[in-house]
Amino acid sequence: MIKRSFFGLVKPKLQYEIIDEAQAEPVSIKASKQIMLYIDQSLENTGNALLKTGDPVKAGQKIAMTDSVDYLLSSKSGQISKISTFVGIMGKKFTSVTIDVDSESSQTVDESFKNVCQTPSLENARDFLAGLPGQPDFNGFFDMDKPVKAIVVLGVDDDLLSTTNQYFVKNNIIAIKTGVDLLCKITGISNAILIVPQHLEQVAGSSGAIVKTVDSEYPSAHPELIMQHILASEDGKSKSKSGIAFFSAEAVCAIGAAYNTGKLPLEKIVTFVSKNGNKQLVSVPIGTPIQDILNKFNETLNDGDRVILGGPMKGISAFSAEYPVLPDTDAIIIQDKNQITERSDTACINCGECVRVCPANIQVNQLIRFLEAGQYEEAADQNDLFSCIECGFCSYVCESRIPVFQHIKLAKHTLESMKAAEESNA
Amino acid sequence: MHNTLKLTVSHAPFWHNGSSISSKSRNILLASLLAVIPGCLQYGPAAVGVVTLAIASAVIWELLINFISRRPISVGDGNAALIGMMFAMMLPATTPWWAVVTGTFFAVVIGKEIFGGIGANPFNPAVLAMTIVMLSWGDLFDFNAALLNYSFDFNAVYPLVLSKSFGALPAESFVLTDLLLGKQIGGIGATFGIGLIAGGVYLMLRGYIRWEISISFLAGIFASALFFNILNPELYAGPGFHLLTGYTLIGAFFLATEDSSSPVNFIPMLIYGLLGGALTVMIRNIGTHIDGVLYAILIINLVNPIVDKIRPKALGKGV
Amino acid sequence: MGYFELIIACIFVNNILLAQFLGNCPFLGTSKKMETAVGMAMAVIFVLVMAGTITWVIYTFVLVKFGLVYLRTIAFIVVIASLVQFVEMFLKKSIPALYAGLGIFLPLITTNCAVMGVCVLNIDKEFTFLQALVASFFYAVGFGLALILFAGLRERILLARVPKPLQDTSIALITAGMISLAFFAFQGMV
Amino acid sequence: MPKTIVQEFTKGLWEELPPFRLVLGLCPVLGVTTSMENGLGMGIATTFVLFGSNFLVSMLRSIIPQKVRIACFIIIIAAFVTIVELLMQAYAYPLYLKLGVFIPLIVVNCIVLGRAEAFAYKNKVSYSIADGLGIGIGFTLSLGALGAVRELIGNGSVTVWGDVSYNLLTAFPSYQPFSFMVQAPGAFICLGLMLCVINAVGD
Amino acid sequence: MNDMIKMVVVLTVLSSVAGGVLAAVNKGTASQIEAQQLTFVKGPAIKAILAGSSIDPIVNRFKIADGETEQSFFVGKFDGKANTVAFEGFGKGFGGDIGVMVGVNIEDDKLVGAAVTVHTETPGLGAKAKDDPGLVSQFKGLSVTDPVGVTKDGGQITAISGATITSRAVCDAVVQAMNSYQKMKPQIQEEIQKVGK
Ligand SMILES: Cc1cc2nc3c(=O)[nH]c(=O)nc-3n(C[C@H](O)[C@H](O)[C@H](O)COP(=O)(O)O)c2cc1C
Ligand SMILES: Cc1cc2nc3c(=O)[nH]c(=O)nc-3n(C[C@H](O)[C@H](O)[C@H](O)COP(=O)(O)O)c2cc1C
Ligand SMILES: Cc1cc2nc3c(=O)[nH]c(=O)nc-3n(C[C@H](O)[C@H](O)[C@H](O)COP(=O)(O)O)c2cc1C
Ligand SMILES: Cc1cc2nc3c(=O)[nH]c(=O)nc-3n(C[C@H](O)[C@H](O)[C@H](O)CO)c2cc1C
Ligand code: SF4
Ligand code: SF4
Ligand code: SF4
Ligand code: SF4
Ligand code: FES
Repeated sequence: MIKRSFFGLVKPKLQYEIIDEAQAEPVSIKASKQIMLYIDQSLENTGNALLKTGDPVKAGQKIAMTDSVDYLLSSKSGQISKISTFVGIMGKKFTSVTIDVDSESSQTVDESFKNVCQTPSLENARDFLAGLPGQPDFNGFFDMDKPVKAIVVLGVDDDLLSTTNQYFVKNNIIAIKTGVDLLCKITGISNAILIVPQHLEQVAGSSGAIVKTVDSEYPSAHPELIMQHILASEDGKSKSKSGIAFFSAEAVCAIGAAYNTGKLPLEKIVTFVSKNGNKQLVSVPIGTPIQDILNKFNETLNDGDRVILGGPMKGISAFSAEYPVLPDTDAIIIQDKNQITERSDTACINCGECVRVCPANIQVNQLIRFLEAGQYEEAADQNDLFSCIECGFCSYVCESRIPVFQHIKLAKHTLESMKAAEESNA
Repeated sequence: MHNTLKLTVSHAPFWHNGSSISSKSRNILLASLLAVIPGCLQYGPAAVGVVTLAIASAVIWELLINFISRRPISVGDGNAALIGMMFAMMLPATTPWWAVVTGTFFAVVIGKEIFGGIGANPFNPAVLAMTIVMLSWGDLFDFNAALLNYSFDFNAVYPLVLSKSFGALPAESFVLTDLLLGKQIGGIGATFGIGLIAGGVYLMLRGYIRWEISISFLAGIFASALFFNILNPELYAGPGFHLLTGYTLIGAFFLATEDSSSPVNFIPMLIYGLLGGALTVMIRNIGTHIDGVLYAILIINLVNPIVDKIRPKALGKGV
Repeated sequence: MGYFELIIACIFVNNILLAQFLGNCPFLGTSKKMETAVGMAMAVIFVLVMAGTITWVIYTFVLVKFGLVYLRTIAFIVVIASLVQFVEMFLKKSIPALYAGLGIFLPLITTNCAVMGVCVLNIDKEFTFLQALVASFFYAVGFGLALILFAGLRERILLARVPKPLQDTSIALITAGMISLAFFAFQGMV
Repeated sequence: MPKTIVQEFTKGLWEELPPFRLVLGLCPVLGVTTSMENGLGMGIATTFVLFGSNFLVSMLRSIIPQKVRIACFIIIIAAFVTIVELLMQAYAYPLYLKLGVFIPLIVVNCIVLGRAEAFAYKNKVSYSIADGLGIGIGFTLSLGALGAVRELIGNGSVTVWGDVSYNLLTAFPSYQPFSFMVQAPGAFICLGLMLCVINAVGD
Repeated sequence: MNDMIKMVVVLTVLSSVAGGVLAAVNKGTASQIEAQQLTFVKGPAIKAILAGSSIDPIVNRFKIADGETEQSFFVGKFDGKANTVAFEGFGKGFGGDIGVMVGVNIEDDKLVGAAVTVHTETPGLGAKAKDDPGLVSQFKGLSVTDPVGVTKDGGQITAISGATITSRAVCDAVVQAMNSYQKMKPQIQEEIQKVGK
């Protein structure tokens, strides 16, 4: 954990992790006995669920509970042993699907993608590739109101400690090139931009895309800021999110590989950070429980420890070590109980630290007063709630240790669901 | 998911820079010692008594209020102790116990707790309490009379009284280096200039106070004192005198910078400080009060919510 | 007293609200939100300038002349009340935009001690017509300034964790007291 | 539920006790309560006006046209205020000097006009008198209490009326009055704290 | 139309009745009010200064015109002689004008006493000038030609602590009174003879 520097006069600087020359190759972790997939869909009525306990699944098969466009891909073949629903962050409902994995020798592979991979298109990308590592999102291309004008490939990690995407730029630039070319082909967009940290600018040159660099201080690799600072200078007015499709470097590699080989790559590269701060890249099948990774590194968990999926600033914490690696899990961080700073419910003391660090120029000190009082609409009208890019910096520096970021997310979520409710009533 | 391991589940971010209210209070208390210890050496055990009583009574008032309002005990954050210390720094060493206790009551209870505790006070609690006790028991805080029984190796007249009554000439009898070294009478923690400056610089460098406020406050004093001095050099003392006498330094580094009652944006901080400095000199030169710092700080606290509305455009809200 | 001193005295030193205690009901009633505070401030400036001068004229040229000084109170309140009515009707018809802004505050002004108080003070202090005009305007400005500064603080206090029995009027009064204390800063400046 | 005359009277002493429950008429409350005597005097003057205007407004309520009712109330109130002003000058001159501008200001006191409009114009004479007296006496007691507290702490004495007074300094000679209480800011803060106590008790 | 007429009639009748009643009350109280003003504003001060007079100074008063204004003088009789007058001077204090009643023995032109009549000073500070004899007692025995001032300004009067401004104003008031006394002495002597008889 990075502490306040002795001289607090200057803004705190949080540096992104830099993948170094001597970085070890990812440690490969074999599929364990079970994998688990968390699907962002709830099963209201088990009767018409697409899958049932006991169903066999093949590696690469689409796993979804309903007919909506969202799905995951099973990384292994096996048999569904359990389906359950649970409530996650902000009251969202999830379904977890547990699959008992077949032995290595008896793996079977779903062939439906192989049949379409000869004719790459946006439609079959959306139908088969959204569950790839890096979770590529193709839905934006189908929104006719906001035509996509540029593809941006993030060869940077947008949270601290993770080196996952940099790994692909550094070691797999050819795969990125393949992926970018394919994406350009199926979308008909010629404008592809690759964002990389400064130290990888050289390497990135051979990708064929336009290369842009971001500096090494958090949160400059945040997509919103990339849009503001790097892309806006390109094209003056386009400050809104519309018109740009973001893909992670890992996703681009996976897309390229999928079309080239007809096989869906379902191994996720994850930056694993142990309690004592050691970092190691691992390659695991999507759905592997975190416990398997812990076992590999002989890491033991005790009561009160914290398991974080994603980076230290924006990740989520898991309630159990059985939590699986998901397509967008770039990092897994284990914190010992005594590394955790307790949050408090002290009021804001107006120290102003949050205002100084906020990359979106939000008056967080005022905002938090409205949020704590539950006045979300006023917070949005008068204090720019929706300008927040969710970097978490304000909570990181808060002297009162207020969970500012959590309040912000809760407020945004509440307002958005109120708006959605209104619209569906209208 | 059926194991019994209880992991900590919480919200992002999972890192924190380690800052806390109590470490801030601790550091400010430390920095204030640089001025308070020399003050205690100068005024002897009575000063130590006033300081300890002020801190202790401030903490006890806060505890009492915590109990009465059935809220969590908040003395641990050190803010009550800090308020007590700030209040004591302004007092003469001869202040009777009941005036100290009444003062800390107004600071902690009326100044802060009834607004909802830390961070909610619209005015600096210590300054508020000081003006209230000064209004009520003026003669206790008339430094000339209060410190009559001490004998010093320097001119034991409160410098601001001289300049108020007799203009700039007697003010010139004070050598600036003497003033810096605390060779003047005044509040326990308000006279040792070097200590206050060192403490202030320490706090600015460590980021515990917003340097913009302190620096612009001093700049405001300097500029307006110079203006008056040029206008009428016989009547109005120069900037050096105003910078090093009365509550100027404690005001600039320890009082005006109180978090809750001061702005956080850059331009507002400058306006806030400059206005405070200018008002201080105006009150000293043409108002009734002997020292202007306290009232100037109350006025800038008052305009703080309005000036702090000057702020940069949020992301995506610009033109 | 020169006009500059008069102005400073009216706005700061003898602030009608904080030093003379006049106009407290609208002060507490319209300071919860900045918008209403600004509206009330404008309305008071508008009415007070008219009321201050008209009552001065009536006092000097009617009441004094005919020995009816004892009718001062009744004459002044009638003038103020009808003035407010008249202004309201006039604005409604002629300047609807301004009426929309000030309209709801106008009836409150009839029972605003500050307005009546300034009219009486103008007479008690034996001001000339011009002094009465200047004083009325700047007393009103002082009222508006205090009101707006108060609204700034109150907007923040409304969001703070004020203990239950102190909420609203109680804490507002205490804050007003602190503002009045802060205004002691200007004492003796004129 | 219709109230009895007694209830109309007693409501002014607690349920609608001004200025604590009905937060109106604050200017005299803050301005004159530097002593108990001033507070009581102001309260009695206001009670007289309240009584008179409630009585007359209620009596004339069938004659007073709806449209010009406010003008009529104001004339009635102003007449009573002037009478009080003149009577005080004639028979209680020292008090008149202390209350100063606040006596003519009874005419704009929100309580008086408020009672005329909200109560007397709609109710029988007997009820209106009970209402006026109740509110007036409640107001007097509040002002007296506030005056007593401020005077005791801020001046070390309490003057009930004329020479009837209590001097704290005889019992505690070393007490130095906390004169903040009798100054302007002390008025607001003292009233605010009393309101807090009343709220806390009321709950 | 009926409404309109009713409105006008009611308002007119109400106003006239109110006016009439007030005129009556005003008339009935006028003399009492004047007496009260003298008794309570000036009375205590006069009584304090001219304590022991064998005649009532408030009854035995006369007025002398000074330019546009008139100044009242109150006469005290001691040892059978009407030899002392009390009259008022004004100075500008912290909160406004301060009136000071000054008593002068016309035989030796010395001050027999002074007392504050009206002021708007702060309770506990400037208001002490009236309540506390410490300040005004210092004037007793001064000659009308003596310069008067607070010690801070080089004079002989010790100011009330914390209220120099008030003290200065009281001195100014005394000086003003002494000046007008010197100016009007001939008329005063003339008028006082009448009272003496
Ligand atoms: C004037 C002054 C200078 C100080 N300088 C240092 C310093 O240079 N380095 C240091 O570690 N502590 C220094 N300290 C002590 C710190 O204030 C404090 O004890 C230490 O930083 C622990 O505080 P923390 O928990 O907030 O980091 C200094 C204290 C004072 C009063
Ligand atoms: C909270 C509190 C407030 C007090 N306020 C005063 C005061 O305002 N003035 C005063 O003279 N004594 C005040 N006292 C005085 C003491 O009760 C006691 O009378 C005084 O200290 C006697 O000291 P002395 O006679 O040695 O000066 C206060 C006591 C307490 C507990
Ligand atoms: C609230 C307040 C009320 C004051 N009232 C008076 C007053 O009534 N008379 C006065 O001379 N000075 C008054 N002053 C002015 C100060 O006490 C001023 O410092 C004093 O007059 C300067 O003289 P000193 O040298 O006697 O202290 C008041 C000041 C304040 C803050
Ligand atoms: C230089 C400085 C002076 C401060 N003075 C005060 C003060 O007088 N009263 C107070 O309540 N807090 C004061 N604070 C505390 C601060 O604003 C904040 O509330 C604390 O950091 C919380 O302990 C001060 C802080 C700083 C940096
Ligand atoms: S982290 Fe806590 S608050 Fe958030 S969803 Fe999970 S249980 Fe609820
Ligand atoms: S999370 Fe906090 S610091 Fe980051 S943009 Fe939002 S408000 Fe600003
Ligand atoms: S960092 Fe926390 S305590 Fe400081 S101003 Fe921001 S929200 Fe308030
Ligand atoms: S973020 Fe704050 S308000 Fe929200 S659940 Fe946590 S403690 Fe409660
Ligand atoms: S009593 Fe209501 S404004 Fe003064």
